[in-house]
Amino acid sequence: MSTLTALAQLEAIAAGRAVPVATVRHCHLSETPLVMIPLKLAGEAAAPLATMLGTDRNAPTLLVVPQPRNRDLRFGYAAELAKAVVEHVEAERGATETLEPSKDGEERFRYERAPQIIVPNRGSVGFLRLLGRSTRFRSTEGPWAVDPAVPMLGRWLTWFADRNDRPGSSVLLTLTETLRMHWATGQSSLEDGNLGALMGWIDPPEGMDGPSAAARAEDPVVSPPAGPATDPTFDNEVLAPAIAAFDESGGEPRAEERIRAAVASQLTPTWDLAWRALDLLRALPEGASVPRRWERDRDSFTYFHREFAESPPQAKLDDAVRAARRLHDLERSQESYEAQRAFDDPLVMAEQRLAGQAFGGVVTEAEPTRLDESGKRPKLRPYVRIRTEDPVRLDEGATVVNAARPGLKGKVVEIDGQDVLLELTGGMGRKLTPEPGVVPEPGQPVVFTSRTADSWGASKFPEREDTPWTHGGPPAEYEPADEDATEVWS
Amino acid sequence: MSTAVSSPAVEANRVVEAVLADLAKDHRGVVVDSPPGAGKSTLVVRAAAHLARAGERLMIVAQTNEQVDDLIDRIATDHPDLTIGRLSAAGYLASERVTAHASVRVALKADDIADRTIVIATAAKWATLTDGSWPWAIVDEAYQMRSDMLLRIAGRFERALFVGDPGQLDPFSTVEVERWAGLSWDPMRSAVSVLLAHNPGLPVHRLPVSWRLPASAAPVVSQAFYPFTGFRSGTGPQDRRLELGAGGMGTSYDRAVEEAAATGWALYELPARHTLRTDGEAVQATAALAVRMLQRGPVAHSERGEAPVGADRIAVGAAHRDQVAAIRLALGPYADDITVDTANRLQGREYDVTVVLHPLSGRRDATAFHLESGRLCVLASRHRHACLVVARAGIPELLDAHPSAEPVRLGVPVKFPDGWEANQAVLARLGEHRIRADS
Amino acid sequence: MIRDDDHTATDLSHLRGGETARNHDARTIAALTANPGCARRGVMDAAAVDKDAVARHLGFGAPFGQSQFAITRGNAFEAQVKADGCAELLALLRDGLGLDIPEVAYDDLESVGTESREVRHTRTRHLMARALESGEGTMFDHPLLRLDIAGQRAYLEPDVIAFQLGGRFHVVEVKSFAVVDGQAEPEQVAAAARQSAVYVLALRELVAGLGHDPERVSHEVFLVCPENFSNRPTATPVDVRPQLAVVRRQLARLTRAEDIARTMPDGLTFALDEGLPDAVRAVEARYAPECMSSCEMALFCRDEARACGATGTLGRPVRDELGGVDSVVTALDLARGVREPSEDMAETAEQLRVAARLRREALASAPAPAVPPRDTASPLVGVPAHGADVLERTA
Amino acid sequence: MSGSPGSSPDVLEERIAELRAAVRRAAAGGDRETARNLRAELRRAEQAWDEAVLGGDPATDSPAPAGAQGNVGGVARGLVPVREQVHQALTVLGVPAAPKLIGAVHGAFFPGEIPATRLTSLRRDEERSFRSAPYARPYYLCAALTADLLAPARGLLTVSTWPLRQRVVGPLSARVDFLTAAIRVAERAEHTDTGRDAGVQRLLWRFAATIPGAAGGTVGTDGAVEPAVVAEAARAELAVHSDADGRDRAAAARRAADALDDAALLFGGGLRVLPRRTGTGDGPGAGADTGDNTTTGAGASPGDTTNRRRR
Repeated sequence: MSTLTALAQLEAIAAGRAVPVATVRHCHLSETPLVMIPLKLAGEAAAPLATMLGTDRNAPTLLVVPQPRNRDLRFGYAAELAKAVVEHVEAERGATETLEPSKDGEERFRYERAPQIIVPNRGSVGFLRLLGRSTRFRSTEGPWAVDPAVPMLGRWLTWFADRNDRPGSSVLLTLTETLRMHWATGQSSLEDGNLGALMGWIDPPEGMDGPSAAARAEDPVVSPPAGPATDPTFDNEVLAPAIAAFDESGGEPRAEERIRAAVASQLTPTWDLAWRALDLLRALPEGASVPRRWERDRDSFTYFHREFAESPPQAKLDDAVRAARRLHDLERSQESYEAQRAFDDPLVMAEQRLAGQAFGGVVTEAEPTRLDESGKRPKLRPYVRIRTEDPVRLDEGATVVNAARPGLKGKVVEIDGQDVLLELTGGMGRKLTPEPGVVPEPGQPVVFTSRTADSWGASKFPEREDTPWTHGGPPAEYEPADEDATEVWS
Repeated sequence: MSTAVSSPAVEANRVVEAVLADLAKDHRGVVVDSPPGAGKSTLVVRAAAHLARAGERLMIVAQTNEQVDDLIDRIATDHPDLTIGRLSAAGYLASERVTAHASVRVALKADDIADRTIVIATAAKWATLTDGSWPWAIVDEAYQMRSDMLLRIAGRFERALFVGDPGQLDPFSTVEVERWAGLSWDPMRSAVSVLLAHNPGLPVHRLPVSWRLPASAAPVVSQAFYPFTGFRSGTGPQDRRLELGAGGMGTSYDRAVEEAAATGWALYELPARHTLRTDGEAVQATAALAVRMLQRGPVAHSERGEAPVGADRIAVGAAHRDQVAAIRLALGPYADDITVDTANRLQGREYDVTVVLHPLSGRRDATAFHLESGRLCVLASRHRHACLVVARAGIPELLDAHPSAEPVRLGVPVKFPDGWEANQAVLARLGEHRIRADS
Repeated sequence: MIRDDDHTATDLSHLRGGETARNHDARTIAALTANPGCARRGVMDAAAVDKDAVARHLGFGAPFGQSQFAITRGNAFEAQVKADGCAELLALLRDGLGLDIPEVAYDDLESVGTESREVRHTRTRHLMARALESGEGTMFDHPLLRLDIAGQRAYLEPDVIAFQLGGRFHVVEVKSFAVVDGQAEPEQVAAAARQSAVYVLALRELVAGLGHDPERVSHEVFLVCPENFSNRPTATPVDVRPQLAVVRRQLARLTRAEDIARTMPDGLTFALDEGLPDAVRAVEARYAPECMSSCEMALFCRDEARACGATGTLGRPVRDELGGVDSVVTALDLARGVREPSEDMAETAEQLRVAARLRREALASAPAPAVPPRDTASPLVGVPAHGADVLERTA
Repeated sequence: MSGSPGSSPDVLEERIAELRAAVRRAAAGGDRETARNLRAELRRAEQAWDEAVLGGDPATDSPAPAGAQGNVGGVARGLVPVREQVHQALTVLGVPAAPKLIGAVHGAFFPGEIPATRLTSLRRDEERSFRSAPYARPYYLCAALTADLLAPARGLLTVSTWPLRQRVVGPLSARVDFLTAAIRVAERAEHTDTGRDAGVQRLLWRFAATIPGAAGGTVGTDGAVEPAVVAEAARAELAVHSDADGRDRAAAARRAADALDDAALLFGGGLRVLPRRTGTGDGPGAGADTGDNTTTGAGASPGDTTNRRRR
């Protein structure tokens, strides 16, 4: 939260509809994303009730468990869901690029594309994660055998959910969070968590404004929640009688049909909203760093896909080394994601300017050929004076880079009221005169920031089998246990 | 058995002896909890010399370059016969405190100082080493080190002494991840907490006496932040005195300075108001109090004798970096000599007088950040003589309105003290030393 | 129901205006302790006003309600854990805490042959007294406890078990949310911890009243939940000391409600009549979005706060960023520079003006894209057409 | 009112959607009366839709009796009266038992199921019958009595012909009876050679899971529980508790015999409020327990009903 976003929210109230807080799209959007809207049975950890999914907005697939407490029906559903997800994964691979071999001579590949799943909200991610956890250890043989697709589903869902933890990853996106990154509404973050209300502010239906559209979206009878939880009155008044009738009829198709119809009525509005939200996001121009981040997603996908057959299911818990590595990766991703967004988007950079960590203004004076001759050899050190209205909170000597061209580096020499004098130190070529057009000229608007885009290098960690005594020593290897296969599914 | 309560020095020494004795036993690790100013560095220096003289090569892990240099200076001064190697990263410029000692050699690579009895570096530097092993390590400020850092350096030593202050700020991360909550090896927990979770049998000692905090401060800090362990002041009420050499003009600043000099505490209270973090009035008052203290020619009388309190013995602390920047600006030329910093950076440092901008001053709502007990603990325990706190009125009401209703994660040990309780306790005490700002 | 003969000096029951008092239970008491300094809620709670009925009468009924699937699951799990003299719980306690084999005594404190709370409470006291003195008894189901809430006596009928181990009592709370790989939803655990803290407090008062050390009721409670995706129970210890401290402090604060009530106009009550809106508005609220999850009045207060353009409706972090400015209009005027800030707002105003300028500049540099036209083909709501593509069977 | 079988599916769908919305609003608003009426109307509309769209056959659509999960066991439900079924199960168990256990035992060893809904009212029916014509039946299904207050223990059923000490429950009795039940079930499984039946296995598992040593060595082969092992383990633990429990029960039974009239002996005396107060306002247990509170008897006013919260 910043004053800038707070102000945007006030503007949204005044305008009666959402206002932008980003000028570019900061996530990748696939041509054919798999939109998934899962529902679960209330009171259970991860008992699926239904999922509406598909890559074609006009042809959703509806999977329903007519009696969520029946194990066979649940696993039948899981197998169907698995087929849909795995099919999407396989379809979204594209050609395989061969990259330069790694330093130790290993061959490296990258798939041209990667799958993308879109869900309505954070709760859906949590649910998919639990669904992944509850299916990936299932045995495909023995007395409790399940369809081979079921554990595959579990492993893929786990990969998607883990990837979602990573700042800047786009393989599993939640619509509420993605929309909030690009628009501010006149309601609190709590209310923005309701996809219908959020979309009501961003894109109110004809004849309505943001507040009235949001109010309508808060009535669960008119606007079903986006899941994974269903509305209690729907459960009590519609779903429960339908399931009871299904039980009584001994699983008659038409009783099942009634359940499907009831569940579809809860999912269809969200389905439509989700595609509409994607339209809105797609209309934004893509941020400059988005392809680079998507490349990391493709790398992760390529690796996971290629190793899939040879690897065991992901562990239930990270061991000490895995946890430390993962945290390190996440922190590095976070750092570079934040920096990249600011360089991609002047509205995000404005946050840094407001905080005094960056400043923008117009060049008033420039000495593009100034040399520093104090050392053995003269160095090119142009001076640039910038007039800014920003509240600069930088110390003299601070290192800054140009927002438009991060290669251009400089040092704050002095700050005198609204004037900042910079000494440029790098990114101007190797000669003693700068490349033409590199040193900003008087009259030119510029932005410099003290936050750089360079991410710190990867750190070293011990091998798993070298886990030190301070952390309990090497952990035991995972052995598949009957318990994992039998574990009653809620 | 003596009937009287033993003197602080005797009591403290008994604990140190016990720690040194434990080093000779078969424990893989020994933990020493040290409240503010309880002689942690002294213990590290003593333990280092003790181990070195027993013929052990040892490594010392500190958290910042500043701390590394401080330790080098102290060890080299007290024990000039011990050879010391300082491992450093490429951009490091050896400070005078380091270069002044002939026994110290600075190197980028461990191989270049393999002959040294003691090798010191920051944790980050140690983590770049992939081989080499020392029979002993001393890990300083171990509660401020994250457990993932310990994981990366633990392969370098066989046994270790961990020293730190459990009451100060916990390590933090820039990402919010819950997946490890409750795991005994959660990488976000402190090194000590993970160490003890996996090695519950390790001896844990507590240094019982704060040599820094005066008799006026030790009980407050002890009750608020160390409710279950506690400590006492090494000096009595008469041992420390802050005299003001110059007269005042009767302003509220003067009265606050006088109250602090006389009692060790002052709460400079501004009228209640909700403000931005960089509340101009509060920033102004904080800077003015520091300057006024200096102008009043303070002289510190203590067990160390009599000494004038210069600008270098005064520090100003705040919660946020923008507050620090604003206060520096308000101090003008004084900012060159008076230390102004955030709680995070003031950890482990000591001054005669501190001026603190209360983290909750002017806030409409209290967040977990502002309620974190460690933050207030650091700010309220840096001084040898007096601490002046600047705050807007209304903090008790603010606290009342924000009962802590934090989510609870299974398996995560409850953090004590609760920041909310600690804040109430400190405020109750400060309320007795309140000076209202002139309006 | 709070019995009328239990009135004390700080009674605010007249504020109910003859309406039925709300029955306090651990959940409502725990909710009291999460009150963010709201006078309205404080007074209504202290007077045991049925806030749900009030909100409904005002046309802002709270959308709280539970799915029968969740209720059924909760009841079934609890019944299962407690079945056959708590056989499953016993197995957990034996495995996890090394409870001795002879320790199997089970007393159902509800079995007194009457619904009377006094009788049941007396029996609870009696058996607890015996247990404290002789160590007799292991599991005590359905204790009926008492706690003073703002000077009024409230009965608590926890579905918990007080369990004695080594001379100390522990509260055992059965909840039906899952513990997966040792982790559970932190909000749900927090709610359970707050409720348990209320029971611990009430048990401690009972123990102290019997002349024993209240510390014999442990701050460590046991949360019994389904493990992973099964119905197998698992017990996890939870340290409720922080929650205890908050509950204690907040209960002590409740008596202040009396002072607030005194400022209400004479004769005003929360009776469900035409005077209700005035009565409710007479006591100031402190709305924050968090209220939505804990207070039945939240929708009314939100509407009120929005109507007067309070920045608090956007959430605490937003309000915090706006410094002291409470009103949306004022903040916007300051940002646009059309209002001269008072001295105390000068800094906020400056910050807002800079923010407004930076937003303007940034947006000017990259105009927002046109919103694509709505796909008119897809209907927004309604019962889907049966037999359409949507229903194409795949499962 | 629409919803008549003649309406078109489209009209019906619209009607169903309206009714669903209306029911949900009424339920959410706490208006139970309206919700009930609307709900009935909704069911009619849904029925009509089924018929119109799916070509329903009303004859096969009549709601089956509650509790039917497909007709397990299939035979002649209703031929054996419920009280007879319960008696059979209790005779196998030989100890006071809760409806759930009774149902499980009956399901494991006898054909047919006991409808769960009938069990809740059973004890009340039996009491009414006894009071109108005492001892007219050969046995009554009656309450277990708590050892201290001689009040009816919640949720436990016994048989009137059992010795009183078997029908009284003290603090240890829940465990003792559970272990005894385990032994008796295991023995019956062995005698009748039904140990491998699915229903019996489920029942045995339930016991084995919470008796130390009862599941030992059985898991991993074919996952089955051995009746003999269960019985053995239960006997071992029972030996720890049975003496103390026996003493408690015998003493309480003596007190009950002295203090209670016939009806109270079967259905509980103590402080139970009967349609007319029968002078048993203070049971012996309560008499000993004045504590600091003298309002014990007064508390039993009929109006003071609880309003228990259920999760």
